[in-house]
Amino acid sequence: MTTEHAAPGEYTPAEMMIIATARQVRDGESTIVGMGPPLLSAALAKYHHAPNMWYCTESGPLDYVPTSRDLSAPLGIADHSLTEGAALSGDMVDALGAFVNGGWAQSAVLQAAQIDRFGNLNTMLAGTFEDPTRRLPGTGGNADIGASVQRVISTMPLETRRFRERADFRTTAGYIDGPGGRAEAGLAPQGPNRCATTMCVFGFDTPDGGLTGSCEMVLDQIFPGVSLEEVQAVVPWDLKVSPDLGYMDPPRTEELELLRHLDDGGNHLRPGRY
Amino acid sequence: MTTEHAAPGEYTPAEMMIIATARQVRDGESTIVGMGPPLLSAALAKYHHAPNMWYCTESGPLDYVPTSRDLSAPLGIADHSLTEGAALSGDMVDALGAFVNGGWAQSAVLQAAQIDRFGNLNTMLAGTFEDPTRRLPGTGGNADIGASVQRVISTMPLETRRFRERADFRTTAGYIDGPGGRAEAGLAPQGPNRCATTMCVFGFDTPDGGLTGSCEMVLDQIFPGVSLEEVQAVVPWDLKVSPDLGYMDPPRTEELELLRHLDDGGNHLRPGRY
Amino acid sequence: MTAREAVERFVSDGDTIYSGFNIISFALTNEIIRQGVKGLKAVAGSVTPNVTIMSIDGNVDRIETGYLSGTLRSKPFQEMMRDGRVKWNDYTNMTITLRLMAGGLGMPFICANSFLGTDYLLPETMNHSRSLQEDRRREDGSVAPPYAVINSPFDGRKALLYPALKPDVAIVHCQRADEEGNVQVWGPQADTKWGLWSSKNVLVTAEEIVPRSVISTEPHFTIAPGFKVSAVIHEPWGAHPGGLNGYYRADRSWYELTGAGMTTWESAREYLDEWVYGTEDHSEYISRYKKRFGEELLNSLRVKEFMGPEQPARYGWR
Amino acid sequence: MTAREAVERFVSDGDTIYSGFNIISFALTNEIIRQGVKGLKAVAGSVTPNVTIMSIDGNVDRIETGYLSGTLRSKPFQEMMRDGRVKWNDYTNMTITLRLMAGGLGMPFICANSFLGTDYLLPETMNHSRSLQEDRRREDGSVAPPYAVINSPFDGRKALLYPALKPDVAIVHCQRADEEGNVQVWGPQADTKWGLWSSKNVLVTAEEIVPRSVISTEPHFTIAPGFKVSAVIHEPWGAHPGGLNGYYRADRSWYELTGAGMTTWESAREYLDEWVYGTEDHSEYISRYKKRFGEELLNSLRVKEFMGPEQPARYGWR
Repeated sequence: MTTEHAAPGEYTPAEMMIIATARQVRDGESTIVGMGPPLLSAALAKYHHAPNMWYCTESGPLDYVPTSRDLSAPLGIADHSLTEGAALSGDMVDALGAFVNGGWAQSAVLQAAQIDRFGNLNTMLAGTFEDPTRRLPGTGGNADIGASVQRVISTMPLETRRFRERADFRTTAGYIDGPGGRAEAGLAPQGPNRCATTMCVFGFDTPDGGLTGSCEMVLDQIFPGVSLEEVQAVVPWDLKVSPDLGYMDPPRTEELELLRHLDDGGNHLRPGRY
Repeated sequence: MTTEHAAPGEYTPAEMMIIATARQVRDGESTIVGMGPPLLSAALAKYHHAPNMWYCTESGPLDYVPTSRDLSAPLGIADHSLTEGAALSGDMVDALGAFVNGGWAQSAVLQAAQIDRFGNLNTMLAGTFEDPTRRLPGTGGNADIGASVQRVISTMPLETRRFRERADFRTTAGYIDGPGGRAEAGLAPQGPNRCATTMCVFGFDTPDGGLTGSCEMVLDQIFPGVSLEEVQAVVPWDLKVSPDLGYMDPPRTEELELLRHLDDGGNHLRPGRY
Repeated sequence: MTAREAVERFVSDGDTIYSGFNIISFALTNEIIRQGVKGLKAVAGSVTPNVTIMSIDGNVDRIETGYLSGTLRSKPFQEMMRDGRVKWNDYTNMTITLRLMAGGLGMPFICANSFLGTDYLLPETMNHSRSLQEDRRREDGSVAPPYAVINSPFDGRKALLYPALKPDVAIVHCQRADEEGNVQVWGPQADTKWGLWSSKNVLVTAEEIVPRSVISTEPHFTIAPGFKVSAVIHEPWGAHPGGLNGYYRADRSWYELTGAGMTTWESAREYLDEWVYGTEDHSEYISRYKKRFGEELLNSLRVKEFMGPEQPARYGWR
Repeated sequence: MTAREAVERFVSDGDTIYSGFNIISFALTNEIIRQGVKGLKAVAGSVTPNVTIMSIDGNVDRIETGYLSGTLRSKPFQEMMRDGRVKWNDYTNMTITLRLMAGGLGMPFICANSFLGTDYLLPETMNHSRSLQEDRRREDGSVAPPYAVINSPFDGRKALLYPALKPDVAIVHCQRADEEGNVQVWGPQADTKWGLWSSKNVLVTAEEIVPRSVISTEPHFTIAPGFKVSAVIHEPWGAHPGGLNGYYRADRSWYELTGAGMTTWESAREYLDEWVYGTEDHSEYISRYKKRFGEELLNSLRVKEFMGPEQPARYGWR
């Protein structure tokens, strides 16, 4: 494996976010992949280091294995190319019901508009319910997935409007109000696991699968050229920092090339989008 | 259409029962067909006078349209030949769930071990629950079907052990204890509609779809060579008789020939079985 | 039957209409707009731009969905969602699909964990001022909740119930159907099957009408049998500008070329006037496309590479 | 993996086992008997003669099903059902299938009207002396009901709930699978799909092992994906004496020829000794068949006429 890395300025923060998200995807895992950057991140992971991850989307295709002649990531979760090489072509009951809610999705890659201190996601609205500053598309499958999947990887740019002490609206259960929150709500204890952004990757303080620990987001890895203070300046609460805080490697040249190929001229990463 | 009829002694009571059952099946209706004599009766109806009935069974095949070169009735509700010419090959959720429980089966043909005054069926046991004289196979799909289908045709030999004032065990809801019984139980008012036997055909006193009337079984048609008294001697309660009591035509020659062909040497009507 | 006859006969003001997440009949969408049907409630796992289009003139004024897919780029639609001209309650992709399944299976409600621990369970969410409270009003005047938590009678644990959905009418485009109305679909199916089974009337546009024997030799592709289907209309390109697996790709330039994105009231108006009210039917719509943008552009959408079975499964029983 | 290894690894005493209404793996059934697994609970829409066979030596001693299909001709089985050596609660074809579906979908329970107005709702039926009360005992010592009526929180009407079923292990025979465990089935499917999705471990015997590309070019036939499947074993004639759509018909003379009908204790013993304990594995079982009855009789079961697609559906997206 080459270890040639891209130099600063040769990639965008959005590209680093996708690459950092892809790096959270493990080979051999069955993964439910959400709309937007997750489709691209998971495709990158599959081609780059996780050829045996089971790439599944909620409209029904399970285990998408694209042929290499058409290296572009699916545009949506019902993109017809998802049937390419798939092991199973079913419907939403199969994908979100049997696969996700039935407990067979080992991980998930999701985007959201907001995340909060305890990993709750928001894809519903900004502002208040009666007077939203912006109505968002809604939860899609995020709420379904967050309720059932034990290793949720979320991805979004690191921005103060997105990182909230409490999400404006909790669309998708993280650890809710902290330890014991999920159990009290009637959910299995383990919730979100990682959040990859444009500046860093967060983990969660859940040493025991959500049963103990503060269940708060914890800064885990910082990207090249980003300082701890810069991250802390964005996050509006007293951010926990991992005692093993690390620095993430910049994109490898091959990751970056592959990503750009998969994005096929900006399908996902149109300038100004992230 | 030929009107040539078989003479007395040229057919068995069991054959007459199958033919009488088939005559209750209407062209153009979507019908759920149960194990045993119903499979044969419905096949006879489809070939004889109801080419456009939708012949469906609970294991998943909907709208079985057999090719004429292999004129034998399916042996079981999951007989692989049911896929022959079918419009849809699905599973039990499709057949009993969507088709039957969803309200799209206009009629049903069912066998049972017992029927009672109010049309409740029993396929569970003879005797009492704690000390059965005979354990029967259970309800299969009968209870599912009886709860949802608005025109249930049952079929069984006319015998005192089968016709009970109250079924030994009510596996399948008819009109339960009489008028209003179904509504009180939480079911739609219309329940069983016909019962075809070896001696006669019964209807039900439900002038208004189960909302009014006594909801009792009513003798409707008697078979050739059978007297009213003979029927009354078998039925252990004070049997209502239709003011329009009729006599059913004997089997037409073509019905009988077709039936024997479909039964393929006694698949269903082995001597001594009914 | 033509699309016009089907909509005249089977779509009424105030109906609940299922138009899915995938394989959308734009042919029927446009006909509903042409006929000026009003006050529809749109339900689907995700609603798509055809629902935005139907909202501009009030064909659709209520929505129950999990996701507004590609609809929010429309300022008019955003405006109507905010000021209450369009009313809505939110669910999820799965829970709407399960609600349709429950409707299709004759169940009153169905379980799903999806909203446990979220703000969807707050009373102010369930009954916000633009929500569908009126649709949930019971005979005694009280308002049924959009979902409800109970304790399981089996293990006492919390269970979240969602009520069944039974639309009045479903519209869908499919790859092929026969004269009896047997509908076949392949590719990602999302909520389609249960959208069709749960609806009282099912209106289908089909890319191809095929003999029954084509259906019967691949009966596993049938998602709705003939007795479940009210009308089948032969409508080539019936999903355009959406795509159809095995036939054509989505027309991604369409929304910008024509204003179908409804981004402003003006562009929405222009689009509707030219492409919907300005065409008699889908066949004229496609003719106009060819005239305006050239047949080549349309043909460039056609699928050129196919995937057929490597070792076809064969049925056999004798 | 061999059937022996799969049963050793994935089937334990006391497990709940799904073996379906249709496409039964007699190969795995026989291996379970050979290994003397005890105290299994069999669940399926309908249980079939393979469950009778597994009941004789106590491999199966509990049953939850809708129908005893072809099993009651066995006097030993009848006797054990009566004297409590086999315990049981009855459901229906649909409600067991829906309970498996609920298990597969992660729901605690599911609705169905089926038992409204019947004697199944009598307390003496639910908890009769040979019923599975012990399996339903809660931590606090009380016994959960096998199904329960509640009032709907939406419209107040009666709703009958059935608890989810989540078997420990499922056994099934299929037409074809690949090395990754993707399982394909066609023909009447009854409860199979949800039997597989609801079970923790899925053991599959396959008539053919095919390359992934065969699976991927007809992905609509896959009823369980590889990550859901614990073991796939290549086992030609693995459904014998049952049939397999597209491969062979059921062997209707088998039960009388060999005593597999278990009509008496003696014939049951003889059958087990010769055909199960007396064979090492399914391959030896088939060899013995050929020796005893001739290869021609076996071959006469093979399907000779096939139904292939008249106009094969083709996927395509570019």
